[in-house]
Parts: sequence; C-alpha cells; structure tokens
Amino acid sequence: MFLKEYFGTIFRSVRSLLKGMKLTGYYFTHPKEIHTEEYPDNRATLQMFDRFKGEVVMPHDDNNEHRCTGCQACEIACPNGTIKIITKQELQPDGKKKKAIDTFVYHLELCTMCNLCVVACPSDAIVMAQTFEHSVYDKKQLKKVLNKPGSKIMEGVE
Amino acid sequence: MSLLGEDIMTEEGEFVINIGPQHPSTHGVLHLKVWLDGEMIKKVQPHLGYIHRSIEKMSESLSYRNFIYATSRMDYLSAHINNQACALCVEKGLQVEVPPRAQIIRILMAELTRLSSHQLWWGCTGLDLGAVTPFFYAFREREAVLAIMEESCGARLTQNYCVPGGVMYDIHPNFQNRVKDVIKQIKSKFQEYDDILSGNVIFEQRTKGVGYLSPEDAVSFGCTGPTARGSGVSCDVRKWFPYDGYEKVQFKEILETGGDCYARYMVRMAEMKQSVYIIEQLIDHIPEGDFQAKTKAVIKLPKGEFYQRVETARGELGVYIVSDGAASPYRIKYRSPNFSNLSALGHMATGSKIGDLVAIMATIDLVIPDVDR
Amino acid sequence: MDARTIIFYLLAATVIGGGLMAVTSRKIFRSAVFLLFSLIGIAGFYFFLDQEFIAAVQVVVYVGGIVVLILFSIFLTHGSGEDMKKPALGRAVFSALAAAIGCVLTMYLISEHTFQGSGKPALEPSAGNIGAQMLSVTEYGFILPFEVVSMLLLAAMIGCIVIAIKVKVPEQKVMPKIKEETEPVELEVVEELKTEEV
Amino acid sequence: MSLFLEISFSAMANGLHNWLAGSISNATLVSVTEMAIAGVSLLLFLVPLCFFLGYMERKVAAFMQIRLGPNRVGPKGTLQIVADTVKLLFKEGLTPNASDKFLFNLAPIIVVVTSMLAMAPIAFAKNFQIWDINIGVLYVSAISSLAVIGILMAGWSSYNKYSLLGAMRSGAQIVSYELSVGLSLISIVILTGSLRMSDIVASQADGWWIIKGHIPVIISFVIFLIASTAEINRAPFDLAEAEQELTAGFHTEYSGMKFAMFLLAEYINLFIVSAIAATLFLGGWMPFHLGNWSFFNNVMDYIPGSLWFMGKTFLIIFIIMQFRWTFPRLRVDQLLTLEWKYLLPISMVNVIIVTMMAIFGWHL
Repeated sequence: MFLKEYFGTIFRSVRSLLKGMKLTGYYFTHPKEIHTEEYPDNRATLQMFDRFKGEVVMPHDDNNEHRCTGCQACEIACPNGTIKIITKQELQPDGKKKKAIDTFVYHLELCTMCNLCVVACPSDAIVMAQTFEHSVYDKKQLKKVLNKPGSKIMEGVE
Repeated sequence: MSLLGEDIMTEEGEFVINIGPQHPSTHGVLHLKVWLDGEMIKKVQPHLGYIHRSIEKMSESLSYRNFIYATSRMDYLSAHINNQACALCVEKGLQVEVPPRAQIIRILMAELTRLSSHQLWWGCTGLDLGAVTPFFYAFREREAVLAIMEESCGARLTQNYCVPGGVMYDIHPNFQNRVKDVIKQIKSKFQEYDDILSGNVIFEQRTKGVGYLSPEDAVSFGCTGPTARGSGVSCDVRKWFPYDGYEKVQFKEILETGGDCYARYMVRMAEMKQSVYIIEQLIDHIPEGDFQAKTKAVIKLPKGEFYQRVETARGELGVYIVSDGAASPYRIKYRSPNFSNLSALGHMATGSKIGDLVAIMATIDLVIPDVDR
Repeated sequence: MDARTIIFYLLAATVIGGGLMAVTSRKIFRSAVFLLFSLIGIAGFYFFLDQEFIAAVQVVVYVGGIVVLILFSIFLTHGSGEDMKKPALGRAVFSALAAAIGCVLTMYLISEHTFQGSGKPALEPSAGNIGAQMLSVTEYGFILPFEVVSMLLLAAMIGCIVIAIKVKVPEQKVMPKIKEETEPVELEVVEELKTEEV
Repeated sequence: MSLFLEISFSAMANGLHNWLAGSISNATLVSVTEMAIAGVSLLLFLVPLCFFLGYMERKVAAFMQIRLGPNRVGPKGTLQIVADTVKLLFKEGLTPNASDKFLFNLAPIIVVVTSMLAMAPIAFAKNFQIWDINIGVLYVSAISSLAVIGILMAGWSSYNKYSLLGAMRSGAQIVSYELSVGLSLISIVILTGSLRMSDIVASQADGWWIIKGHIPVIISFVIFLIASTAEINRAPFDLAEAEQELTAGFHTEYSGMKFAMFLLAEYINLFIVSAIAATLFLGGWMPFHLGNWSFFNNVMDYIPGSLWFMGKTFLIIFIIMQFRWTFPRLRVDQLLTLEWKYLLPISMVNVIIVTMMAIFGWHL
C-alpha cells in the first residue's frame, strides 16, 4: 500500500495547491475586490470618525471666546506633560481679579492621544480634533498655543 | 584576511549568526544569536532590551488614572486587553463594582482586539513562511475590525478606552450594526484562510512536527495562551479566573495536543472563531445603564498588594500593584506573556533548521515591546 | 589573419591563461574559478570545431558538474578564504619540470604522428545520430568509452560522498513522538495562586 | 495570411540577411555584422522585456493581494520600474571591505551573461532565431547550469554568513533540480527525435505536444514547471534569497547596479524558462489548430507566429508568478525531498512511458 499512500499524498498536495491558486486567481480576475485606500487622492472625501483622536484643540466661537477657565485639571491629568498652562490675573469689570489663561501651550510631539485631558476638563474647553496629518519639518512647529490671540473666556463659564 | 576563518566559525566548526535586531522576520527588535551546524540549529540565545522603555518604573510616578495609557504600548496588538487588566486591578483595590454595560462593552472590545490581533498574526505567519498574499487578506478584515475600534474608542491601536470603573465613554450609536456587518464579513472569509494557508501542503509540511513543546515544558517555561494551549495545557484565564463577566459567556477553551507549530496555529484559528462566537452572543444583549462607575477624582488605593490576570491574545498578562496608600502606585510589575513564551523559543528551536526557527517565532506570536516593556 | 585564426588564439589564450592562473593563484576558490574559465575555453574549442554536442556535454559535465562539486567541497573546507602558503622552491621547480616534460612529450607525439582520416563521410551530428553512435558496438561505435565515462562519474560521486561523510555525528535532539491523546495538563500552580490573591 | 507573415519578424530577419549578403561581398563580414545586429537587438529586446516583467510582476502581485500596485510614476505606474532603474543606477555600488573583490564583481556579470547566452536558441517565430543550433535543448540546459557558479561565487565572496548559507542552499537546489528539468525536456526530445528547437516546433505543426502526448507529456510539463521554478530560484523555491530567513541570501551585500544585474538575470531566466516550456510543450510559434475546422484554423493562422509565441510564454510566466504569490516557501530539506522522492522518480518513470509511446506510436 506504499504506492497508494505515495500517490494519495501527491494528489492531496496538488489539490491543496490548486485551491490556493484558485483563490489568488479569483482575486486577480476580480479587480472590484481591490481594497486599497488611495489616501492622498481621496483627501477631499476622506471622512474621519467623529471620535478620532487627532490632536487637542480649543474651540473658539465667533466672538473669539473659549471655555477654558485655566483650572489646570488637564495639565494634572496629562501623563506626559504635554500641556502647560500659563495663567494670569485678569481684572473683571466689577473690579475683582479673576484667574484666566494667558497661554495654553500644547506639545503635540509629546501627546499620546490618550484623551485623559479632555475627560478631565470640567468646562469642556478642549476637544479632540480629527486632523491626522501632523508631519512638519521643524519640531518647533509641533509646540502649539491653543488659545487664539486676544481671545477671552466665554460668559458664564466657571 | 580570512574569509572563512575562525572569526566566522567557532573551534567546533559552528557557525554563529545574529538574527536581528533588524531582520525581516523578528517582528521588532529581537536579537537572536544562533549557533548553527550547517542548517541545523544547535543553540539559540535571545538578547533583549533593545526597546526597553521602563514602563513599569514610569508608572510609579503617575496617578492611577494615568498609568494605564502606557500599557497600550506594551503588547500593542492587544492594547485594549492590557488597559483592561490595569483597570481591573485598580478596581479590585478600590472595590468598585463595574456597571454591567461597561463589562459587556469591555468584553466585546477585548474579543474584537483578540480577533484583530490573531488576524495580524495569521498574516504575519504566512509572511514569515514566505507566503506574502495572506498578509493582505488578513489586513482587509483587520481594517474592518480596527474601524470599529476607531469609531468607538477614537484610536485604532492604542485606544486607552478602559478607565478605572468602566470605559471612558459610551459606545458609538453605530457600534452594534457595524460589528454585525464585520462579523458577517469575517465569518465568510474563514474558508479563504483555510484555502490559502491552513490547507496548503507546503504550510503543513513547514509547521507539522516543528518546534515541539511538551506540556510539561510549556508549564515549566511559564508559557501561557495559545502557545501553551497548543501543547494541551489548559490555561485560559477567561475560564479559570473569569473577570468582567466572562463567566456568563459561553465559549470553548481551545486545546490542541500536538504541541507543534501546527497545533499552535490551529489553536489561534479556532480562537478567532470563538471570539466571533462570543461577540455574536453579546452584541444584541448590551444592557442599558451607566458605562462608568462613579470614582473619586483622585484615586488612592488602600495599602496593600493587588494582582489581576487577564487573557490577552498571547497569553496571561498579570498586573501586580503594590500600594502604599498614595495617589500613585508604589511598585508595578507586569507579568507579560511574551517574555515567558520567548523563553521557550530556544528549547523549541534546538535541533531544527533556520526555516523552522522562523516558523516557531511566528507561531509563538512574539510582540517584542511586551518582552522588553 | 582571418577571423578563425583570431578566434582560435583568443580561445587558446583563455584556456592556457585560465590554467596558469588556476595553478598559480594563492586562493583556492579563485583557482576553481579560473579552472572554470579554462574548461569553458575548451568547450569553446568544440563549438569552434562545429562539435556542438561535445561542447554542450563539456559544459554540462565539467562546468556544471565537476566545478560545482569542487566549489562545494571548498565551501566545506576550513579556512578556504586564506591565502595558501607558497610552495617550497624545490617543489615548484619539480612541478614546472614535470609540466614541461609532459608538454614536450605531447608535442613530440603530435608532431611524429601522421593523422589520417578514416575515409568515412563525416557524420551529421544530430541527436539521433549521436544517440545511435553512442550505443553502437560496431567498429566506430562508442559504447565502451561511454560506459567508461559513466564509471568515471560514479567514481567522482563516491569520492564526494566520502569527503562529505562526517566522522563525528553531531548530537541531534530527537523530536518526541506526539501522542495522539495527551491529557490536557492542568495548571496546578495556578490553583494555588488563586487562594493567595489579595 | 501572407500579409501578416510578411511584416512579421521572420520576414524581417530574412530580408535583412539577403540585403546584407547582397551589399557585402565578404562572408565573414556578413556574419559578423549579423552577430552584432543580433546582439544589439537582443539587448534592445531584453531591457524592455525586463522592465515589462518587473511591472507585470508587481501588478500581478498587487491584484492577487487586493492592492492596486504601482500607480504613481507614469500612467498606471508603468514608469515605476524605470524610476527604480534610475535609482539603482545612481546608487553607490558598495563592495564590502573584507570581500574577495575580484569574484564579488565578477559574479553578477557571470549571472547575467549566462542568462543572456541561453537566449540564443529560442525560436521567436518561424526562422527567427539567433542561433538554430542542432542541440538547442541541451545547449540551454548546459548554459543554465553555469548560472549556479555565479551564485556560489556571489555568496562566497561577499564575506557574509547569510550570503554563504544562501549560496550553499542555491547550489544544492540547482544541482538537484537540473535532473528533473533535464528528464522532462528529454521526454519531448524522445518524441521529436531532435534537439534542434526548430525541429521541435516543426514537429508540433499538427498539434502541440501537450495535446498530442496527452497524460505523460502533461506530467512532464508540470514537472518542468515546478523544477524550473526551482532552478531559477523563484518562490516557493527561493531559498537562496529567503527574505525571512537569510535577509536576502546570496545577494545580501550587493547594491546599485550589481544588484540590478541579479534582478535582470532573474527576469531573463524567467523568460527563458517560460519560452522553453512554450516551445517544447505548447508548440512555440505554431498557431492553435483544431482538427479539420479549416475556418477556425485559418483564423488562427492569421495571428502571427511571434504573437503566438509571446502569448504562450507570458501565460507560463503568469503561472510561475502566481506560484510565487500564492505559496509559502519550502524548507531546505523538504525542497530536496520533493526533488529526490517525488519529482525525480516520477519523471524517470515518465521518460520510460514516453519512450514506449514514441516507439509504439501511442501519441496522437
């Protein structure tokens, strides 16, 4: 029964190989199955998921107002020291002094997109943006100031 | 100048080659020093530490909420399960009840992670054995799974979705539909996986009887996960020490008795199907309710030692926290599955050929950052 | 000087130059490579004489077979990359003398011998004719040389096997036979740990 | 029909010969000129051929792997391979310090020259052949056995352990697979009774051997495909350069143009092997004829022979490419097992059957 086993092996082997070739042949003849995402070409239509964690941004409204109170909860929550908040004392119209942010420094190069700062923020001042093309030629460009120049805190945010 | 002098061969005529740290099949920066006799491997010595980032030490200076993110970078292919392990350990210390919804979400995500990890492993196994095409088929399905992750967790690989007390935010409204679609797609592709790789005679020849690991050796080397289950060692943490409600889920612990590369391969292939089965059970039964238990803003664990084990895609991950009552852990130690599994590599590879070494490495499914941490 | 002469001298230069380099080279691998050139030059001569079959056989047997075997045995040799020692002067002189005597002897024999054609019409060297001639036992048949050549190849093969046999058999790890029904081993260690958990 | 054949290559070659013979009186000069023309046109044919094969390989691989493949340089990525060549041309050709520099530089040349030499007896169309040598088949297998020396040389002289291992593997592989290639070629030679390529093609005027010789010839065709894939070091038999095991095997240390030469040789060898298979088993430039269907046969005759030849060759090239992009690689001992335990015994028995077929006239 040696011969039977010998030719049985050959038969099974050839059949298994042909099975694989049938599959690759199928995909070769069905270009519709192609799965490639032509990335730089589809930039205009590319839609990221709304939760995608690209970078931390601070939304400003039309009056150039943000919601950051300068409480530094995000700075504490950040595991990498990505966020540095420089605060100042701002004179209110009623004469009282109030803590406000001077600059909200965000080091994108240190950020791991863990979302802990956004979760920690009590006033929803920072959110994750869906951008993902972060490459720059100079590392300095990755250090960002999130509050726009001349912006101030929104009315009613404590 | 000597071309084949003593500097290439040792006194006994052994040929010493260094595979890695940069090599097409080491999946990272693993450095293997291999003593050869012709093509036959006489000894293998792994050299570690090329990607050591001292995650354990780093975690000692971070708060209990913050240190979890770093574990995503250990075994980056089962990042969610690593996060889950840490969250569970902290919860154990805090004695917090995780809401059922959060538990189910965690299990679903963990199984999706396992699925995506095994898919990547399947592709890479083919790649290591010289078949390039399966890699792309694997990635097609993996992309779909990762899209689910991205939609709900906001990231594809390093999700940081688990927090002490539950999950960071609720699942996306599309989650259930998308999972169902993907599961349907994946189930239809299992046959293709078998056609192109599992059933292929060359693949069987390359893996059957190669890299034998006896059950006794598997236990003594501390192997866990599919590596040990391929040798018939029952060690699924999900069965033995259920966590996050795995006890309520029906699934089979896959055991193969071959102990060779093919057995480990078959374990993982069957585990993919089991993961799909678990997801199918749960996806329509996600309970309503909170996704996160209330925890204090600053978590402080009581003084003591806490240990939690979970089953990652590669085996048992243990998180050991020593707390002195402060806001950050006193000491953290991870028992990573890959480190123990790697220790068996030399034993398995001795006496086989270079081509077998690649096959063994592929079926142990090494992730080097998890070895070095 | 016509084209044939030029080709002849080029081939001759290849053969002789290759041979000389093979003998004088200090590196054993290079010697083998120069030998290869020399043998290819001889094959070129056969092509030059319109004996394509012999030429192809020359390439197959000597270049594809013998030289590859030589290269293989060089691979297996220790220290094949090192320069060989210069031979002692006496030995060099002796070798040169022996070569010169052989050369003179051959030249003498060739010059003394009067070559006569067999008178038969030249055989058209097609595959069929060659095959028939190779196996014919008639006057101009080649069955005996053919057999002798195969003996030569057999001898070469046995020699190679003898060289390749290792005296010391390296220890090999024998793969244990995989039992069909191995009982799943339960992790007892895990059981103990379970109770110790905090 | 005549219109097509007139403008086909064979007519061109004949016309050229007649024109040269008419204008130059010296016969030697005529043949030297013809040789030069043949050499130049061979080069002019080979370089675009290799460009095309490189492009084809990438596209075939991509489509099998549900990818698009190169599509940036030129329309549909057609100029990608040109860009790669330019890159390789300008890349520094490194020679390792400890290598045997003479052999290191000689090896790629030997590999390319041998594969170019093997192009000589391939019949592209009727009477369109560089050298219709009377031992065509034997010549090709003799020359292709030279290629192994280039590989051994490259592996040994690089002073790299991976290269050496790759060269050893390649040597064992090529030497053993040559037997199966030879035996499967011999089965056609037995049926034809000639080693001359043109005779072999002519013998298939009434039907290709793969049809005429049915089962035994199909078996030797399959064996030829497998063994020649192994002989040209292509996956699943690419142990000599097994990327995952030996990084790049025997050409680990090569870069720039020297590396490009190995690549060039690989593609030329691929073409030669496919061309030989097309000539011996699929009728070379003979059109496909079906029994007595004169209309069908006439239509087939309108397609020029060179197109038939190229079509068949590229079909086989495609199959060999599909092997590469489907199968895992064999291990070195399995490679030898396959040859000595399966291919060689089967082809030996097959040769005996073919011989009986030739004697008793069992073929169609």
